[in-house]
Amino acid sequence: MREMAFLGFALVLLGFWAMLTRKNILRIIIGFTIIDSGIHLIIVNLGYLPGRTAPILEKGMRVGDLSKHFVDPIPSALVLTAIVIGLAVTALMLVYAVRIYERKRTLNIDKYRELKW
Amino acid sequence: MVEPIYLFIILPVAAFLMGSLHQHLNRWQVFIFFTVLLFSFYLPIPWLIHLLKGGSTAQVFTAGFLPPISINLQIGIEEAFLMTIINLLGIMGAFYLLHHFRGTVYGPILYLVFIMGLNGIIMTRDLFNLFVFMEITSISLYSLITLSGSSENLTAGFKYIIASGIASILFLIGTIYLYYLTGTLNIDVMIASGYKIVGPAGSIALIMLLSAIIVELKQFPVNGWALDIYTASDPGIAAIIAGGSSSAMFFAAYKLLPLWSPSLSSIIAGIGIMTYVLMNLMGLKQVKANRLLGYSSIAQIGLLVGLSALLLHSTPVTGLTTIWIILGGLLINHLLAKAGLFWISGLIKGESLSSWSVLRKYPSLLFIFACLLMALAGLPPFPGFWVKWNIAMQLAQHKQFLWLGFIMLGTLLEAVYFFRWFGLIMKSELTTGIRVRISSLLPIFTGTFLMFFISLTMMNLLSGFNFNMLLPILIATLIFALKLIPGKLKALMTIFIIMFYFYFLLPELSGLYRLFAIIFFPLSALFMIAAMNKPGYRNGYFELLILIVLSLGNLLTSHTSLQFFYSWEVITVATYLIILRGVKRFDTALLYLVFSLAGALMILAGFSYSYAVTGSTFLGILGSSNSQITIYILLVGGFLIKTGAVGVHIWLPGAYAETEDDFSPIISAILSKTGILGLLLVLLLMGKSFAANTELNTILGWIGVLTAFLGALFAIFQEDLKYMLAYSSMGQVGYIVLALALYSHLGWTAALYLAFNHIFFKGILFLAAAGIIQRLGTRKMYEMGGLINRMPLSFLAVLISIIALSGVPPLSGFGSKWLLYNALLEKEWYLQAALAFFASTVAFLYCFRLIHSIFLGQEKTRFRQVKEASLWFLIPQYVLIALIMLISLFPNIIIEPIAQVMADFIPATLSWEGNTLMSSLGYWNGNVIMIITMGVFMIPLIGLLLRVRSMQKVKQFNIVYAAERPDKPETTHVAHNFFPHYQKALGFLVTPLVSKFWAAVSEWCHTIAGVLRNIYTGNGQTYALHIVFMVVLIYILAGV
Amino acid sequence: MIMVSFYILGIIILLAAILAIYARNIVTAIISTGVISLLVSILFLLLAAPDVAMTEAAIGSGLTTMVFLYAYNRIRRIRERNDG
Amino acid sequence: MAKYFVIIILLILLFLIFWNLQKNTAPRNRLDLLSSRYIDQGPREVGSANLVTAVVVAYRGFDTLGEVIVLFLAATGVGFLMQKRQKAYPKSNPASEILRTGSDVLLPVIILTGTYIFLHGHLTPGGGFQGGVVIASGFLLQFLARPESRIKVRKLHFIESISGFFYVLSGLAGLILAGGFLDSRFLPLGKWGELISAGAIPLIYSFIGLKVGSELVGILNNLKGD
Repeated sequence: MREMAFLGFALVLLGFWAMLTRKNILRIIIGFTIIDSGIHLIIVNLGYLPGRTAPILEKGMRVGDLSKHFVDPIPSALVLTAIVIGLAVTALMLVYAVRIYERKRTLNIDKYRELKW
Repeated sequence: MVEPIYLFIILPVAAFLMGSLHQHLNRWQVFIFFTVLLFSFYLPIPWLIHLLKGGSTAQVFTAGFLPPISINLQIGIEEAFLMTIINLLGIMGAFYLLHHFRGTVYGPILYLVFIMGLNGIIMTRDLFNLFVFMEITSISLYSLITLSGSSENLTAGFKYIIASGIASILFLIGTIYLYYLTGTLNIDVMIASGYKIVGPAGSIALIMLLSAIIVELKQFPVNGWALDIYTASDPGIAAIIAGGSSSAMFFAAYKLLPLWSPSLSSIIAGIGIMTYVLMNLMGLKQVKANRLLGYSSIAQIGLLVGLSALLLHSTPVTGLTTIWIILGGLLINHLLAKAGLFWISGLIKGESLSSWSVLRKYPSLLFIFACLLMALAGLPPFPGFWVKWNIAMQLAQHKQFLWLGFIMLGTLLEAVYFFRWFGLIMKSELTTGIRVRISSLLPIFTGTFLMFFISLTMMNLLSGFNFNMLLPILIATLIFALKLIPGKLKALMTIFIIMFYFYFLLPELSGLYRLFAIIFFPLSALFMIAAMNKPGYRNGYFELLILIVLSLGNLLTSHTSLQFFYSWEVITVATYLIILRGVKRFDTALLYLVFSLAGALMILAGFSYSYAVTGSTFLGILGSSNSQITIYILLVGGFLIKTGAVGVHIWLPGAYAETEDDFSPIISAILSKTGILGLLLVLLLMGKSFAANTELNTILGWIGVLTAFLGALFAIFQEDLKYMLAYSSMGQVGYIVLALALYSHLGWTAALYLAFNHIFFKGILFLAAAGIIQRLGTRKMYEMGGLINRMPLSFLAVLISIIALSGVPPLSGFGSKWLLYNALLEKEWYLQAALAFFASTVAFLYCFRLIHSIFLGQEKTRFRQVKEASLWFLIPQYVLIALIMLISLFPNIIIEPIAQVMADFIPATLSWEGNTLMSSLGYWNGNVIMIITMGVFMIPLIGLLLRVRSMQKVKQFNIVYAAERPDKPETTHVAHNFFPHYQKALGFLVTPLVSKFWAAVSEWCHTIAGVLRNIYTGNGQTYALHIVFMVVLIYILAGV
Repeated sequence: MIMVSFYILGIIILLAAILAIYARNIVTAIISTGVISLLVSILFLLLAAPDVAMTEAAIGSGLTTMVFLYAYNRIRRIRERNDG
Repeated sequence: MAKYFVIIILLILLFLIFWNLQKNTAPRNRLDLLSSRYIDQGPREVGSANLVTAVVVAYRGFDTLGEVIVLFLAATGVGFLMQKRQKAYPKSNPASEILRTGSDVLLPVIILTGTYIFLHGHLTPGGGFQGGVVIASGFLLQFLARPESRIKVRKLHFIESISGFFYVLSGLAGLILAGGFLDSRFLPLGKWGELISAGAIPLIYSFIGLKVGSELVGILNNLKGD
């Protein structure tokens, strides 16, 4: 569905907006998870074919002729991996946020500029 | 052979188990850690051997299905090679980090998984699996970066996560759309079904994927975060990032190369090479060591990326092995050298560049450091040199001259900041603060040793094993190892070795080469007698001298341009090091190096152009008819820099004058002739039909005569004795260039005769200067005076040499000038002849000043007690005087062989009648002139010598400053500002326009670098914005 | 029917995203992010991907939100200790 | 302000790129060869009724290994980053009695549910990851109910390690007994649709579920603080 893809891209852009403009690093991380959701939506949508069902066999289905009835399972499989990776990255970012706050007592990304040039 | 899949079984299992069992494992933990790493290092080696023997690339299937149904891994020769070196780096890096890993189980686990991830990136043939492995390496790095736990660690790491996070988003979008278009995730199948990647959707998907890879490869401008990582993280981690993850990511990019459309791959080439140039430019402004290494790392990867796109994609592939040598060699050179430098940085406590001066206390570490810098700068005998050579040859063959130019610019900039750093280390104040651990040293030494080994292999592959090319380095290293031999003994050994080598070399040489061998070997051995004078060990000095002189021999025996260039660069580096040893300020030596390297790059460009048109590196063929002008300009330009021609001479006075007193004669008299050799070879080998007739020779002639004139002019206004001699050298070599440019038998005979003569008298002058300076402790001429009583032998030597120099009868200088003017008139170059004549007059002025200011005039009270110069200085001087006398009396013993040699190339116009030399314009009998003039000359000389003992009375009111106290007492001396009237008349000619020009060039480079690097604001959000900007930019450039 | 629910969900998702970016209170923002994931997982069901829906609901809206809250809690406690 | 302007312009351009990307993507009306093959052959080849599971565990099992490693890395990384944490934060307020009792009652139920999910991964939606998350959420409830309680970290690590170990071991069994590393067919495929079927998929998913669950509990425990 085209609309679904645009919703996904809209989420990606909103996430980018948060990442690029918000100063609080927690918001930046939020932006990152929003982008992630958007991407997942885009990927799953690419595997979708209108009018088809989830690729799970049920009793009574005839094996061997199902590729006309099911949606693509590959994007789903990829998204599963992507979600888990997203969780891992988010968790690490948050731990970073905690540790940085411990050191610098601020969550403002503009204040983390001791390294430059 | 172990199936590579076991890498992904054993490493995770070890990591999983270490997590829970560490309490039970205790000390075994380290053992397991290293066993697993060793296993991963061992695994690809049998494969590499198997594949090198011609075995076929192996596929590893997972899940029991064939690709593309399931994910497959591939181990081909490139994979095996890269895995071997990366896993080796893994072990060395782990060893280095060992002390960090004590007491934590998390560190080793993360490290193991990181290494596994790198191997996965290299082997996998599935696009999404590549993404997973990229995430594995980055996520393990996110944690490893915080190893030392500083707040910079954390903020830099956070910027990394943001950048890398955006990269993975882009990668995912690209991947999924490519899957949508091609119906597969397998890279090979995807490449095969590239026809399905069409239209805007296909291009955009590729752009997304490409952008992600460019971010991961840290290319300009999306690399601010990477610089922070290199700066902030523990050097051990920075080493594996710079070496390991960059290399693995490069390989991922390399795998995907066939996917890109031509326009995208030219964008990649552009980004890569721009990264190389701009990062090296910005490196100029850097004062923090680790950040500088970061800039250099990124630059090197940029070069790799750019070259892989240029050579493998947009142009037809020829000579694949050569390209692999380039890419593989560059990779391994960068990996080992950069890791080594980062490891050294971990030993040093300060973070500024100058804090590395502590390395001076550890000569072996300093040696390693110098080796690593030279490797990165692409100098022999390291892998980088062979790579540089091949890059030039390949790019020229592919007609990518613009890119070649950019790459050379980048190389030069990199050399500038690296060797400025080296100079800083050698010359700045000694700092304390180093922590040396054996576990840290081991990987550093192993890495450097490996580099030598690899360089040998590459040499083997490229030019065939040539023992002669290695011999100078071997002998020099051997002597260097014999540290505790006293300097005098080493000097003797050096002379002996040089003469011995000469003895073996001479039969191999003929004609012209034989003449140059005589210049290079016995004469430099003669000059080295002076070195006996200095006490102490002088570590490094003799080793480098041997290296230089023996390499000069190799220059003469070179058959290919590669051999020639190799020896040329060895000489350049060794000379730089020897100058740096002697000078007080490092920028003198740096100036020498930068100009020499620029010259070398021009020579390289010339050779590569010649290779491009003839397909051969054989020195006998330099270019074919349609490209000769370019080759001529490049090669002659390069060699002119070496001779110190006007415009590019600014390195010369400092290098000649500031270096050690007993090296000055060698560099100014002998090493300046390498440029002459080069010019002569170019003119000879370009083919007569072109080289004899080209109008460019006229320009060359003008450059020569202007150099002669301005050199002499600069010399007369110097207060410093050695600077005066240095400028004089510049001028004298100018005459030689002028004579060469004539391209006539007479001219070339004159050139070589001038060359010999120059060696004789300039040798004497510099040696005499060395003797005087040693006794007086000053180089200022106005502080000297009246030394004729104290140093009569030196006086006599200087007197004879300036007679030889100024070209008045009866000494050999007259003969050389006579030949030169004959040759000029024969060619009808009247204007040049007039200017050359005028220059000789100017030369006379400084000669006069030499005698007057130093030896005549009032004796200074503080120098009442000085003794005659040391015997070791006088011996070579008097041998040279004997030679001058000999060739003055019997000019034919030297002119005849020269004329004969030259007659091989150009029909002779000179003839002999007994001792009389006949040219078309006149005749010259050395004996007669000698005897007549001697008579005229000796009488006043004897009178002078008799009268000079008595003091001269000074009139009472002979003071300039009547009532005022002079602010600088020395300026009251008559010998100061000796030629004020001439200064008024000709002074405008010596305004340092050229120095100003080059200073402005340098300043502009630094300013641009300073402005450019402002994009690295230190703000993670700005870096994220750069990425978005780059995506948009690539989209626009690709013209979707 | 599907389209109608899609549009409603889509609009709510976008609003929640804006709330997540601009809400004063960071906890509100975190919760909104969780809501986005939850609603997106419903969209996954509409797209015939129940596996993904489950994962997104469990990980995206459940676990990630909790990790967020815990992290924020720690930050808050550091701040309190610092003030106190 | 200029910065915002630049960002807006860039994001608009980025949006145009996305627009161009999506607009030019032809809608799909049939599946490609590869996915058709998975759907048509999957039930027979690997015996899994849930074809997403077939792809995740069998065909692209190597990705899943990577995924498990990523989560493991996250857990290790969180532990690594938190190991130098500063102690002695103010205690949080104790939870209400209802929550405590409720969570005590719910915990076994939630764990059972999680187990069900990963055991039925080859039949119904869900699998190891989802089941693991559900189990972790049970412990999360415990953390909320009893902030002062400590879980036995060593036991947790043990479960995590051992399940990971066995997961890789089952992959190795595939290499030795069946077609390749992570081949799930070293156990009999059985009849599709039954609990004991699909070769080793339920086994693999159980290991993954345990590993994921214990890792997530570990992450939460580390973040929770003392």
